[in-house]
Amino acid sequence: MLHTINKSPFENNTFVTCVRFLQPGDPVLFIEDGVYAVQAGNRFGALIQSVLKKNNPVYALKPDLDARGISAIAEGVKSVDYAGFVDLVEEHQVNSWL
Amino acid sequence: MLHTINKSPFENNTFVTCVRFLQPGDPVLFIEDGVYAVQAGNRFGALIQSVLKKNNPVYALKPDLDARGISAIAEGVKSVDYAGFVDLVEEHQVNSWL
Amino acid sequence: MDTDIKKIMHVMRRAPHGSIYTYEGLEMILIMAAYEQDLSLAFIGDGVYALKKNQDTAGIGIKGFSRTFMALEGYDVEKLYVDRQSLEERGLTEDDLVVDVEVMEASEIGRLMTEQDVVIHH
Amino acid sequence: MDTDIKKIMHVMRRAPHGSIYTYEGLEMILIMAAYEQDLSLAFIGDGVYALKKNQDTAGIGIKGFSRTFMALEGYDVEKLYVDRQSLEERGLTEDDLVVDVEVMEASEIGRLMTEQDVVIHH
Amino acid sequence: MNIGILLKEGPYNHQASDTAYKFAEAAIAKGHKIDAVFLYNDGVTNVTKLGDPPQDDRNIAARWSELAQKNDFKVLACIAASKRRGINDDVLIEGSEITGLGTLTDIAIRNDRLLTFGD
Amino acid sequence: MNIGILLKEGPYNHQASDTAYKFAEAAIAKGHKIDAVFLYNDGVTNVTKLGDPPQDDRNIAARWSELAQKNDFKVLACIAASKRRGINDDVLIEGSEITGLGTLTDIAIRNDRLLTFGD
Repeated sequence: MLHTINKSPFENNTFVTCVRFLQPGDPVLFIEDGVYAVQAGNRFGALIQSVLKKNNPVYALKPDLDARGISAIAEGVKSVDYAGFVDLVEEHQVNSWL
Repeated sequence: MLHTINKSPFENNTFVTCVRFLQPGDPVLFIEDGVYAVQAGNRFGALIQSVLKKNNPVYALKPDLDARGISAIAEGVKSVDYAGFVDLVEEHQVNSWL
Repeated sequence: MDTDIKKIMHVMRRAPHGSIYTYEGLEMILIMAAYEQDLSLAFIGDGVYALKKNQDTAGIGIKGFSRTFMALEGYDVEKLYVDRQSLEERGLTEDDLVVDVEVMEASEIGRLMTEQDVVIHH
Repeated sequence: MDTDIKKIMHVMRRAPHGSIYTYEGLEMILIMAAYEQDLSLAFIGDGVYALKKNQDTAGIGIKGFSRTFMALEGYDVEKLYVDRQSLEERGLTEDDLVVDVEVMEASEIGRLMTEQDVVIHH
Repeated sequence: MNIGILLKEGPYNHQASDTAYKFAEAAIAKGHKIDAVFLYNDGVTNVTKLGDPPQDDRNIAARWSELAQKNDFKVLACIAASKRRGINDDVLIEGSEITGLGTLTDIAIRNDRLLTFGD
Repeated sequence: MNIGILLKEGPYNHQASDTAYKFAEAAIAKGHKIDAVFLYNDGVTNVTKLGDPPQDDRNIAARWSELAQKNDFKVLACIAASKRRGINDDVLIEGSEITGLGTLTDIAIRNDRLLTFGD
């Protein structure tokens, strides 16, 4: 199951909550303001790494990263475009954590 | 200056942020979903007490408490109705932390 | 049309009254209940507040709806899951809630999520 | 009409693009700038992201506006305060921002807030 | 005391419009003057007369219209925000007008208080 | 693959409608079928033809209308949510319709995916 997160983790608890429910192997895709979670060197780096270590692939939507001026992203996080978002949806049911 | 907070502190960072900017003596009024901050026995009790100790009076809007079924509120917090909200606005300029 | 029964989970995540999401979510659930699918509700984060007893919305001038959760059983919607941590963090217990629910660990609700065909957050 | 100069602070609190608040806030500030009041802007929390360099919104199909902050000086809006902790928590420094700002402690911005006649959060 | 209100969210979806209304009522009851309610962001959708809520629910647009007319103030929708969201002169309730942000600036300047309600 | 989309926020105020649109475009480009876009909560305001955004900005309602007509799907606004927010048949763009939540249930049942976009 693909989990999408669209809120900044600095202002909103969504990412932290989602992690508690995440099953091993389930991918996480950050979109919209959610992409601030994966900016390299911020304080959510440890949480991102712990998610990756549980075999949960982590993605961020590149157009949203670009829009926010984020060029350096946390190690292990892959950036995808809208076509890549569609690819993930082909492979998984979707759980949008609004 | 009267500070109003309308977001639940469990999902959103507004209360914690506001506290950093609060000047001694300034009143804080919780409205709408913000009133969950003052429910007795929750984990924001310590922050509420620290605000009170800096001589910042803390209020919560009673109609919003009632709507959410909150009857027991943290010690030192006063509940006010809409007329009490107006009274606070008479005495202070207003800073609504949306 | 596909005639298989689909598993649809509604995830209540917001506090009531500050926004309309929970209320309109409940309207959606009541309609979907007529379609004989496999419906469930999960209450996570501030969503657990929707079930709090003794909500009296007269003062804010908004129609209350916590009692509508009691009506769900009549629609055969009986899978109501509440995240234990969300409840405890908010200083609430099962006794504070208007309906009988299953209080569960996040990992267990997470496992149920992965079995769903559709998950809708409100 | 009262002809005193009023102190009006706009507080930018949201990340850009995910919602319109910062953009429409900036539209408000540009109009108010013509009225020769004592305007200031404070960037707090995710509001500091609005000033991030190298925003390229072509991919999301939304008009960018970070450069508009550079135009504020031309409107004599020169009081741009940034909360130090908000900046640091987000791994940003002044060099990451599109305009010159005053990076200040929260207590100092809080003191300036209390001097205002009007404070508007965006 | 003279009070201006800035309302930044639409009706029903967020409680902001309800709280602003209850506050305005209470302020008027205490003898204060509501100078104007200015609508911004999605707030401009508070004044469409096309809304048709359930009979047993409040009618937020009608309620603002009545309060404004009875107490001699206007509910003002920002023109730029209105155009984005499909609000124009044809759909306005009585007691409301479309205007520019300059009017909000005047409201901020001439009143003792400007209160913001939103999300 | 057949995909339904549930859109829960109005245009401009939140990015949800933009993301849903970009996703729909990309899915269609990859040969998938968008079965329907269902609008709920403030999302119903995506289909008012009364919107008049600045010339240099995207026109979100027109864009949905075009994509829907070109790819043979409907943008469906929930009737109860629409009534609350002043959306009715008179203001609908081409390619959109007002319908009930039963239709959303059908969409959820008959498609391979139902994606939600919102705040």
